[in-house]
Amino acid sequence: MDQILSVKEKESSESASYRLLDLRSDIPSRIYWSAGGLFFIFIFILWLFLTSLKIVSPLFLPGPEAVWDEFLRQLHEGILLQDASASLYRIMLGWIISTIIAVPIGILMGNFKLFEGMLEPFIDLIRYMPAVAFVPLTILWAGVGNSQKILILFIGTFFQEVLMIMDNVKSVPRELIEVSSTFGLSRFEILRDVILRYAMPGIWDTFRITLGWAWTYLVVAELVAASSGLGYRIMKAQRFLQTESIILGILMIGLMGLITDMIFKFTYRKLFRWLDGKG
Amino acid sequence: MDQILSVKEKESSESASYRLLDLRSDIPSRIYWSAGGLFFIFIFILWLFLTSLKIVSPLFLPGPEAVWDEFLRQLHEGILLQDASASLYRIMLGWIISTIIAVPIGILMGNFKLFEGMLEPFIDLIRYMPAVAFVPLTILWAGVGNSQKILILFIGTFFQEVLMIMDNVKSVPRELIEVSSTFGLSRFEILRDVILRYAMPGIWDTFRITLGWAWTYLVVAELVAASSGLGYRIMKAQRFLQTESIILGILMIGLMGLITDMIFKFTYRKLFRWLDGKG
Amino acid sequence: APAPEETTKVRIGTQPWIGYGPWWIAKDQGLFEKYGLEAELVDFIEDKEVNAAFASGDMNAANIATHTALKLFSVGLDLKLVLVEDISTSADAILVSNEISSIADLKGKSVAYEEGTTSDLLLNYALTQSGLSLSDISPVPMPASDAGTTLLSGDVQAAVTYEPYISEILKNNDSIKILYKAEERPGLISDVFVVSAKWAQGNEETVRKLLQVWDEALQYYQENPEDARKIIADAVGSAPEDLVTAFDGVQFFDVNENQKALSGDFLTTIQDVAMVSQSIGLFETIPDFSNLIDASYVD
Amino acid sequence: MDSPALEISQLSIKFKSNNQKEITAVENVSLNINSNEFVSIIGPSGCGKSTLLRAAAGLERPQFGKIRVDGHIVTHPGADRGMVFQTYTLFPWLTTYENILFSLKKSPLSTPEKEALVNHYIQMIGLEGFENAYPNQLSGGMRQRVAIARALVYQPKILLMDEPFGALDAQTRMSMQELLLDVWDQQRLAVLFVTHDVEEAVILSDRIYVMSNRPGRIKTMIDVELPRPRGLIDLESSPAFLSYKRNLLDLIRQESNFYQKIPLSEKIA
Amino acid sequence: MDSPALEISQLSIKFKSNNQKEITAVENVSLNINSNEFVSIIGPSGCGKSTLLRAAAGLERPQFGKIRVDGHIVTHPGADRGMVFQTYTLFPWLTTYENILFSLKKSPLSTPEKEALVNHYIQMIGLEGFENAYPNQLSGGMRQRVAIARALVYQPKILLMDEPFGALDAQTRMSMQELLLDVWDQQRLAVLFVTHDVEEAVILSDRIYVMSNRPGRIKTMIDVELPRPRGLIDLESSPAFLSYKRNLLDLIRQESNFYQKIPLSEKIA
Ligand SMILES: Nc1ncnc2c1ncn2[C@@H]1O[C@H](COP(=O)(O)OP(=O)(O)OP(=O)(O)O)[C@@H](O)[C@H]1O
Ligand SMILES: Nc1ncnc2c1ncn2[C@@H]1O[C@H](COP(=O)(O)OP(=O)(O)OP(=O)(O)O)[C@@H](O)[C@H]1O
Ligand SMILES: [Mg+2]
Ligand SMILES: [Mg+2]
Repeated sequence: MDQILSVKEKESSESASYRLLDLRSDIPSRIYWSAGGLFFIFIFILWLFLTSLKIVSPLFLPGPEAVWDEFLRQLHEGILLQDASASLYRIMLGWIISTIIAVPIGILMGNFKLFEGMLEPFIDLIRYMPAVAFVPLTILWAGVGNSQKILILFIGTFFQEVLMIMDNVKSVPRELIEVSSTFGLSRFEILRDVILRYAMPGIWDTFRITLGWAWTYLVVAELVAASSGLGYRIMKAQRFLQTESIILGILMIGLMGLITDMIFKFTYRKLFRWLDGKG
Repeated sequence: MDQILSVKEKESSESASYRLLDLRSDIPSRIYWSAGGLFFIFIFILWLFLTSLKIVSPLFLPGPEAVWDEFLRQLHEGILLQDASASLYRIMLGWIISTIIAVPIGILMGNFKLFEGMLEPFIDLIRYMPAVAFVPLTILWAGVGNSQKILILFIGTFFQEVLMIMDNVKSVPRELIEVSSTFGLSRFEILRDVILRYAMPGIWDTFRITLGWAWTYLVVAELVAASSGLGYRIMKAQRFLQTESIILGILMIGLMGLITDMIFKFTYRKLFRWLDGKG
Repeated sequence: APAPEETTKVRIGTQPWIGYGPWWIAKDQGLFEKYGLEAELVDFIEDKEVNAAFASGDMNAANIATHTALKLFSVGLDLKLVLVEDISTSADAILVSNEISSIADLKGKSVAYEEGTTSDLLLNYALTQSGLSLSDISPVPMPASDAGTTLLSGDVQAAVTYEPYISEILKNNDSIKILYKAEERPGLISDVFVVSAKWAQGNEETVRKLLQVWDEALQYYQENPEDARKIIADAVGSAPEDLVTAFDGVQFFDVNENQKALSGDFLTTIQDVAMVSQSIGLFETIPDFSNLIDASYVD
Repeated sequence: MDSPALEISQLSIKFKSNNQKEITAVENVSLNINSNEFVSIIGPSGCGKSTLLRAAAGLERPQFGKIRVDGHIVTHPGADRGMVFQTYTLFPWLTTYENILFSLKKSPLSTPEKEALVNHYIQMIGLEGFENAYPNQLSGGMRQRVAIARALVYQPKILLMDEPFGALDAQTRMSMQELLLDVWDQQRLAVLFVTHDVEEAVILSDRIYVMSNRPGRIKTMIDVELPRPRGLIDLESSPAFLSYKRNLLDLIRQESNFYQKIPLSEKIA
Repeated sequence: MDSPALEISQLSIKFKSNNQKEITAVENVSLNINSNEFVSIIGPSGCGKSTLLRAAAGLERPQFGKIRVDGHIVTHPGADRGMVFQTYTLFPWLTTYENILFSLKKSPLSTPEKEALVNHYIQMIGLEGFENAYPNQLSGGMRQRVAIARALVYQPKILLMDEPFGALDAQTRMSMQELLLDVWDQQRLAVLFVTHDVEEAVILSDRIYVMSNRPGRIKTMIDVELPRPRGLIDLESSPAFLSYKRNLLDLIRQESNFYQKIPLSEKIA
């Protein structure tokens, strides 16, 4: 007994080091999360170090305290909240419109080879076109109001989204469709009750990813005739070389993107409990 | 016999219509490809119609013939080739540098939870940040030479690429790793000879997709201090209000993106014949 | 002016340029309302965006540089130049690092500037005056907003840009100085107020009122310089003390001065601008500008 | 009603493979099944068993020949034929209860009737207490039971089963066989059952068709004349059972026997 | 050399499930295997058979107890133990030949020796002509043969096999069993064989451990005293064989028998 216990102890202490370095092995979530935290702290200290020792001029990279002051200022003046909400509104609207159109088309393309053959080559060509280049054209087409900004966000997300939803729909196993047809279901019923239900988690993930991309197009969208918005604030700061305001804006966009991302991840777990059989 | 033949005929004629409208059914590749061709022709005719009947002013949307003339002019003057090759060079360099760094980091993150935990939250935050907003900062950091353009392309692709490569690496079935370890292979050998080999097709696909994204960042990259390049040409045309040159530039970028995409798709089929067992 | 019963809506495209400052004064002081106008000042960041917006018909009027007006006219846009707003004296300039002392020194140096803009004009004009051309320097095209930054980072030896960037750059670094200013050819860099011809037809009264607003705002500027400059600085997103040199670098034109200019001086200026514009490739042949200018509103 | 429940005549099915070569999966197969008859098909892997069953379900279109159910030519899948697939085909987002209810979507029954029916079958497959479990929470055997209940609940006349017990362990398999025989007996179903397990075929069937390697044809037909009801454990040591089994094994071994004894070389031993 | 080839003592293995509950997969299992002994483990699905085998291979770390190979405690996978997995584990980018050669990577043999060895095994598993085929071009049975050759070619002392024939059809399965017995006999291997097929266990083994439902413990051990070599077809009708089989089936049925006969309600019949 004594001997066995000692083996057990040896094993468990050894297993701790083993685990960290082993291919694909799980590590305690404590370590997992603190690694992430430590990395953020590391980056922060590096930033502090580079700026406070004047290794980099503040014009090139302002220190964290300058960005923090700018944050407080914008927060205090109410600009920050106003910008964030204006941007969020545009992002959501652009993304929702893109989604409303992309979902049915993606479903058609995923289910019917005819539509896939018809639209895929065209979308393949278009999706590499740069949204920035469309800015003057969108002004000509949609004026300078919110609709122009939303059009840019639409161009930035729609084409990728359609292709991704097509792939989601294609991932439904053929057998599930076949078994439904043996119950006498019509094509429409199969589409609604089987294909869409099965593809939903994948589509939800596509929503998360495309909404994230929409954030990266925000600055381009708010290039023109905006008077608020995080992207607008960045453009404006560029004019006056207010690097701390640029950095703040970039951080804010990253953060907003991360938050919307996390909301989708969270609802995913709530909505699709059946995926890991947790009921 | 007579009766059976007639049944056969009935079936086959019926099956043609059946196929086009049936969920997920394959259609003859002839129909598949011509649907795509017809759609392009449809778009072209729509374009011709809108412009030649002056429903849309040429300043908003120039006709195909104007774009074609512009194409011939730029081709004749040698600008087009020069632009395309300058852009291609930048895209390739930016993408290659991004790839060289993304591949090892993605592999580390995919294999070791420790690295995943350390880097993923950080990358998640950064990847939603807009590349355009980094333009002034990149000038300060990298000057105005090609390195600045490449830095922008890098920022646009790197973070997404790392996460995708991580996922590719994670897709290797645990059993393949385990079986290799029973042959007495070291961790490094398993990484090189099993994990990478298995993940290679996925990684190749990631290459294709990220290179495509690099094209969408071209205009942003060539915003500053470029004197050639498709993105530069578009920016310049925007200032001079030459819509036909803008459209030509956008089309060229779309086309170049499509071509690089197709090259990767083609080499994929050649490199990974084992995937569909064609030897 | 008599208080009107109903208001007319006008959309005016502007950029954060102090030369367009009187419009913000008008906004701040309620001058538009006074004349029964409901004006919306739509703020753009780059020329090309104002151009596109004006071309699309989304703007009834726009504040643009003279050469831009020529360019828009040359591509067939139906617009009327109704007012010269300001000319730049030192608000557009070529900035250099200390070791360069003359335009001739630019030979072989890299120069950052935005193509197709006032900077392009100024640079070309300056080079031509010294017997040089673009091929003698190494051009580094980029948005005017980035040109100064680039000079600061040491990647170029010269940058052509305008206010408020000039002030920002000079404030940040004393190894940089002004080499050449727009006043060397007065009017070369100037701004005008254009209206859509289609819209103006039937809205003649509104155009006239707009010019009266401009005049009155300008008067306010002259009478309350402190206050007026603060309004403008706020609008362009800067602090008044940062813009002192900028304000000194522009010379505004009121309606009276326009009466003279639009029927004399400015016509020759336009020809000069057109020539330099042509040399930078803005258009291939110089069009007939007789239909562009409509001096009837300043009479 | 003289026509058989399911009648397959001169059926041939070809596929195009990746490299455009034609593969004949099923060639000139004819067979009949009467109602309340239990018929099995055995044959080596890849011989076309699944393809044949899928054609009967209306999921593959024959190049030649025809399939009749109660005298009517089959062109589409229909609720007169229930199918249990080789792989798990439960809807992962539905619970046990909902999965079974799902197949009653097109049934004219009232809601309470449907509910009673579903509950009856849940009881029969022994999954009371698992009504609200999702497929991911069930073991392989449990999932296959739900799939069978789902195919039975809408009362098809013909049940098509494609190696339904292939992935189950021995004991679960035996219970499933008993369950199936009881249902078949009580509902007077016509069953077409695909398996590659010789013993299973003998235990369950009235008739066994042996298919040959590709192209899949019918090689032999054997009538199993063992008395019913068959007690599974007692059956296995009965001489009649053993002779059927041996007979079938022999037939099957002719089809494919790759292994030749080779002495290991000196170097290795 | 007195210590057994493989010695498992008081082994317990627990897992954390998704919702952080502990699952005991293997509890207090002890068993020994001598070289040239063929030992099988049977038990219901999910009882921990694979987990036990993986622990023996060094792929799972036990919470308690120890595993010894030739007297040395096992901590990592090693080339002294070959493993054939339940699922296909061929490297899809390597041909038959390359797959088998792959497992010789760490072998001290010269290249010509390796080649001879690989060719020998290819011949033995009857895959001459398929040397350059990729796994995707092989049938399930062929793939499993390659996997076995790959586990044998580097001459491990112990062969761990996790339901290797589970997915094969009857005839391929029989050939594989013959192949395995021959190799085992010639190479004097210690084999630990997991199956849920009672018949297979009796045919192959010297000794059979029956595992109980979760938590997986050893319920019974049965010595199979049938003479070797065992002719597979003749064996199956021998009374001794049948009595072993029946005995095991009885043991297994005690473990799980979900099915209770229920008469169908009036409404349905
Ligand atoms: N959709 C298809 N396209 C091309 N070939 C197919 C298709 N379906 C089946 N085949 C081929 O037809 C043949 C018969 O396949 P089938 O699935 O009917 O065999 P099976 O007897 O059910 O085999 P198993 O016992 O492994 O399930 C195989 O060679 C298979 O590769
Ligand atoms: N990595 C793991 N994490 C959590 N639980 C696991 C893990 N591996 C196995 N289990 C659980 O341990 C139990 C035993 O699993 P194991 O795979 O050993 O069963 P088995 O006897 O091989 O079953 P089968 O016959 O189906 O292959 C099961 O309940 C399984 O869910
Ligand atoms: Mg099958
Ligand atoms: Mg197992």
